[in-house]
Amino acid sequence: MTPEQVKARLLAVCDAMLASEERLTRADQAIGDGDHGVGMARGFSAAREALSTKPANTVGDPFKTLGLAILMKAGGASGAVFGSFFTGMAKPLGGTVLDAAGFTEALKDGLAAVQARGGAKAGDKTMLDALIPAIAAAEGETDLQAAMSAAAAAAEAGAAATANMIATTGKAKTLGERSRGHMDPGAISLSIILAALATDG
Amino acid sequence: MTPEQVKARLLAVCDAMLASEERLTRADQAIGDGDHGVGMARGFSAAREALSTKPANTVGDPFKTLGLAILMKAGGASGAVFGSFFTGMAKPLGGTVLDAAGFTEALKDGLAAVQARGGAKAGDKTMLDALIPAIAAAEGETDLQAAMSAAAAAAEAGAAATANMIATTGKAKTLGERSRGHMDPGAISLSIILAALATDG
Amino acid sequence: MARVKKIINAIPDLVPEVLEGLVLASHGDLRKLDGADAVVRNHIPDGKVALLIGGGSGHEPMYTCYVGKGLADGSVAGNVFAAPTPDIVLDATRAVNRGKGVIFLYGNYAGDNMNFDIAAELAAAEDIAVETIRIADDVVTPERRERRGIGGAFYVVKCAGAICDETTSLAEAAELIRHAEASVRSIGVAVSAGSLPQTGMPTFVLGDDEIEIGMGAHGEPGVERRNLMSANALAEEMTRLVVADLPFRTGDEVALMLNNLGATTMMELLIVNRRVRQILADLGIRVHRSDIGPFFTSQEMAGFSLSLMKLDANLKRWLDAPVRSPAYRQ
Amino acid sequence: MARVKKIINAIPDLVPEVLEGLVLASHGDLRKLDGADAVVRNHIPDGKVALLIGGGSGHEPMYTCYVGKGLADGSVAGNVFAAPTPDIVLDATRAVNRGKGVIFLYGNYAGDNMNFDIAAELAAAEDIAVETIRIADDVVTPERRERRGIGGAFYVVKCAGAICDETTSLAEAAELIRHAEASVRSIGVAVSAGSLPQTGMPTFVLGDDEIEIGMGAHGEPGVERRNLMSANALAEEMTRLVVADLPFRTGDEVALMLNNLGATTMMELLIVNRRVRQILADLGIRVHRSDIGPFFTSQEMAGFSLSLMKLDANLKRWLDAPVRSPAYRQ
Ligand SMILES: Nc1ncnc2c1ncn2[C@@H]1O[C@H](COP(=O)(O)OP(=O)(O)O)[C@@H](O)[C@H]1O
Ligand SMILES: Nc1ncnc2c1ncn2[C@@H]1O[C@H](COP(=O)(O)OP(=O)(O)O)[C@@H](O)[C@H]1O
Ligand SMILES: [Mg+2]
Ligand SMILES: [Mg+2]
Ligand SMILES: [Mg+2]
Ligand SMILES: [Mg+2]
Repeated sequence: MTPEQVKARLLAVCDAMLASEERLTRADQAIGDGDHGVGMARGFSAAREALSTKPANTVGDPFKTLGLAILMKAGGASGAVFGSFFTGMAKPLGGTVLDAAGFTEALKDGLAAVQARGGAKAGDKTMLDALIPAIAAAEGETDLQAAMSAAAAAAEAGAAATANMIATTGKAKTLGERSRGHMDPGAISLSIILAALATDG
Repeated sequence: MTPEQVKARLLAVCDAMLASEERLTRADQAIGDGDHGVGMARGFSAAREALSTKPANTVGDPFKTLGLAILMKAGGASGAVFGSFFTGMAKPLGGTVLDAAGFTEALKDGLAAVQARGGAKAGDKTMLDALIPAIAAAEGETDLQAAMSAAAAAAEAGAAATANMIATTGKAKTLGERSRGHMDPGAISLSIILAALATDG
Repeated sequence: MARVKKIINAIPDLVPEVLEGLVLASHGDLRKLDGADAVVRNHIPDGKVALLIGGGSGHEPMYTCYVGKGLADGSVAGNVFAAPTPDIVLDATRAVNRGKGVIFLYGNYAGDNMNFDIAAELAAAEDIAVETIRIADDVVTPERRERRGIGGAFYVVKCAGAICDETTSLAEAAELIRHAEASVRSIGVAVSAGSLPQTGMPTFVLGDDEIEIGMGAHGEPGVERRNLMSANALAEEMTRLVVADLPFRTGDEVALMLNNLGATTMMELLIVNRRVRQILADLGIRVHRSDIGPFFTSQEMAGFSLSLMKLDANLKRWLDAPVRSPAYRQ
Repeated sequence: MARVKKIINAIPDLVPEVLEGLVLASHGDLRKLDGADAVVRNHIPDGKVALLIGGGSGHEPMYTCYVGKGLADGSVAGNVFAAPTPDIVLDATRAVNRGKGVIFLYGNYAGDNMNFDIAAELAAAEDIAVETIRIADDVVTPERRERRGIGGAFYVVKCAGAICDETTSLAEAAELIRHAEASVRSIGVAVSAGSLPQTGMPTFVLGDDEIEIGMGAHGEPGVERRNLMSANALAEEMTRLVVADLPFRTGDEVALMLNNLGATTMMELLIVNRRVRQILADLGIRVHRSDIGPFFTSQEMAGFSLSLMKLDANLKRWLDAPVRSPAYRQ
């Protein structure tokens, strides 16, 4: 993929996230404070605008542009988490071609950035529980499109599995045991993001 | 009636009022702030104690003792109103015999004291609407017991008639139009007081 | 309907325990009178005109928490929403009198008027001179004499405290306090009811979407029941009613109070403040100071009152004079 | 369930309108940054170590109303109960910096920590030195590092304001503020829920007779749900948990705060104060000052938090230093 192709996919990610605002609101109302949809909408609409205007010289540039906009505009815990995720992904992508290995590398750097930022770990009922299986699934693939599709499928399964977990981090901690039975809002967001990224539109 | 007989009747008034606390509470809850029963109980139990210990040299003395105790201990609007009523009644009763004329005179002075204190008039939905008809009824009688009984009957009818009035004074003003359909708590109190006073126990 | 949960002990101990807690929060400035629900300052200068305030409990910090240096010398507390009895007022009158007489300053309610008047007569019999000033700032009732005392009472108490510190004549102090009282206008709005701790029941009921503009501190009727409206629309209506009453005019300088009746948030009051200030600016009315917070509450009633005090050089000096009390320092 | 009625305008304007109302109430002391939900002082002395506080909105007067002389130099406001974004924190950091660097002081919550940290990194890239202090006074969580910031935050902000006025080194100021922060312990109790203005819905549900000791400012879990108990019993349990934590000992001198979470009455807090003071007296712990009122609210949540700060000569001086802010004068 070229920098322009990556940019096009990330614009589609923005559209997918904006279209999911209500679903994310409902998910956060169930176990958090109900602001995840609003925050993500704020972040991804700022990101959409930034992507449309900023140049993409490397395949990492669009990820960085997206990440910075979310970091700056989304607010809440998820603004920092998803912003750090995308700026983290940008780091290894200094070249002009995105391949399967680069994609997997980028996901790993995104994971590292999120963990450095927030200190959460697998099983805490966060977006990490969608991200970690996505990385594992991408790792086996040599074709970029196949890697993206595998990551998306694994993220969706991972997000579904968060319903059985108890929140231990962030505002959802509010509910403790009461959070069981509901999927984590941030994990849902990550699965929507990876699904849109994998869609050859 | 002698001063000692008056005192005995007023002790009976105290008992009757103390026994009516719940009824008065409910009446004030319906159209006021619900504290009339508590306030009257506070006042009449202090009055009971004062009556038992203070000497009664004139037929006015027990009225004055009762009135001062209520003035000092009942609180709220009704403490001032009923306290002034009884201390007002004491004024013309400097002698040692209570007769029908003296009783009627005392009720009139009680009325004057209440009006001087509170400025309410007939039809404002207060204890005055039981007191004013009571005075009119006593006025025709020459026998003390008959005057007392007539006053009591008229007060009861007057209190019943307050149900059709709209409160314009004091806390029951809170409800305005909403006060219609409920008897005035203070008018109920006055009818209880005059009934007990008229009871040859 | 479920009882409103209150953090209290036995009901008969309610008011005395509140006063004991207040005295402890005063760090030696105040004491409670023995056997009477009244608090007084420990150090009232000799020859000072004494200031006694009070009324029913349940509106804290008004009145009892406003005793201290630069404020009142004493306060008497009735039961919740009930006037105090004359014996307590008399006890407190004796305790605060320093030979120059005592100002009785309180809200204009039938029960309070009668009980304080009786105490004034009893005090007169003991040769203690008393001057009475009734606070009647609520613009809702047409006749000034019949108006209720609401949030603006804080401004009158604040000025009265300063006046009694600088004046040594009872009559002069009373005249100056009457001027302060006559300079304040207020209106309230109720959004949801507070409850009586004795019963745990709300003192009135508003519909799910209803508010009442002009409702009094105990649920007395206001101007009219209305549907919940925007903060801006509400600010406009309330400001209009208050400004028209004195009336306040272009060039006037005022103090502006937004008094939290209990459960309304500071966010809401600041949003209202924004619009009120825009309106006053449009009218050419300058705001010298703002007081936003709980000054005169009605248990956990939601809603607020808006007060304006028309200022002159004296009123400004009195409002801004330093004070120290458990509820208010400046 | 009926929506809780709030006096507001359009939801997207909520926070900016609150800040505009606040600026108007500051009478020239504060200004709002253009296009950012942050307020800063108009007159920050050159060479001063700057103090920036902030967090989610909805806890007013905390944080935004505590900007002013002797308090913070600026405050950033997120949406209700949501951390502010790094760009706003960065804007405010630039606006308050007077060349000596900026202290970030805020409550220890995941969202705030991450967003302030990002801003600190961005500030470092612009050569603005930043020191971060997270307030973690709530004794409920066993690990100090994971504790939440609740009512005691006011004492830390108050001391930090005084410290930044008398110290000219960023590192020294940070060290002194860390000492202040380490000296405060708090616990809350929730009696009924507050609601989010965005949704009008309560943020949690308690049974008709239930309270939760230790519940956090957004409804985070506490020690346990209990039946409503007497004020005395509640005061005993909460005081015990706070005293045992530092621990506070015989001979200690403390500041005592009873912070109204929103809809609790001053009567209730004074009744609690009475019992807390008795217990502290029994333990030989002296109370230097009392602060009773709404300092850190959670919308119209009913309940309160109890905080103790262990004092030394410095902390006393800093707590008692004069301040002027829209919500607090002393
Ligand atoms: N430390 C963390 N690491 C990873 N993800 C996190 C962390 N904290 C929160 N999240 C994610 O953020 C989501 C909540 O986002 P949002 O509701 O926007 O923020 P807030 O919790 O501040 O209201 C959670 O569902 C979770 O997936
Ligand atoms: N000005 C008045 N004149 C005569 N009676 C009055 C007056 N004001 C109040 N009352 C009587 O007092 C009663 C209310 O007493 P109570 O409930 O004890 O006092 P409050 O109104 O202070 O709560 C009313 O029912 C009325 O009969
Ligand atoms: Mg959320
Ligand atoms: Mg009553
Ligand atoms: Mg009453
Ligand atoms: Mg949030």
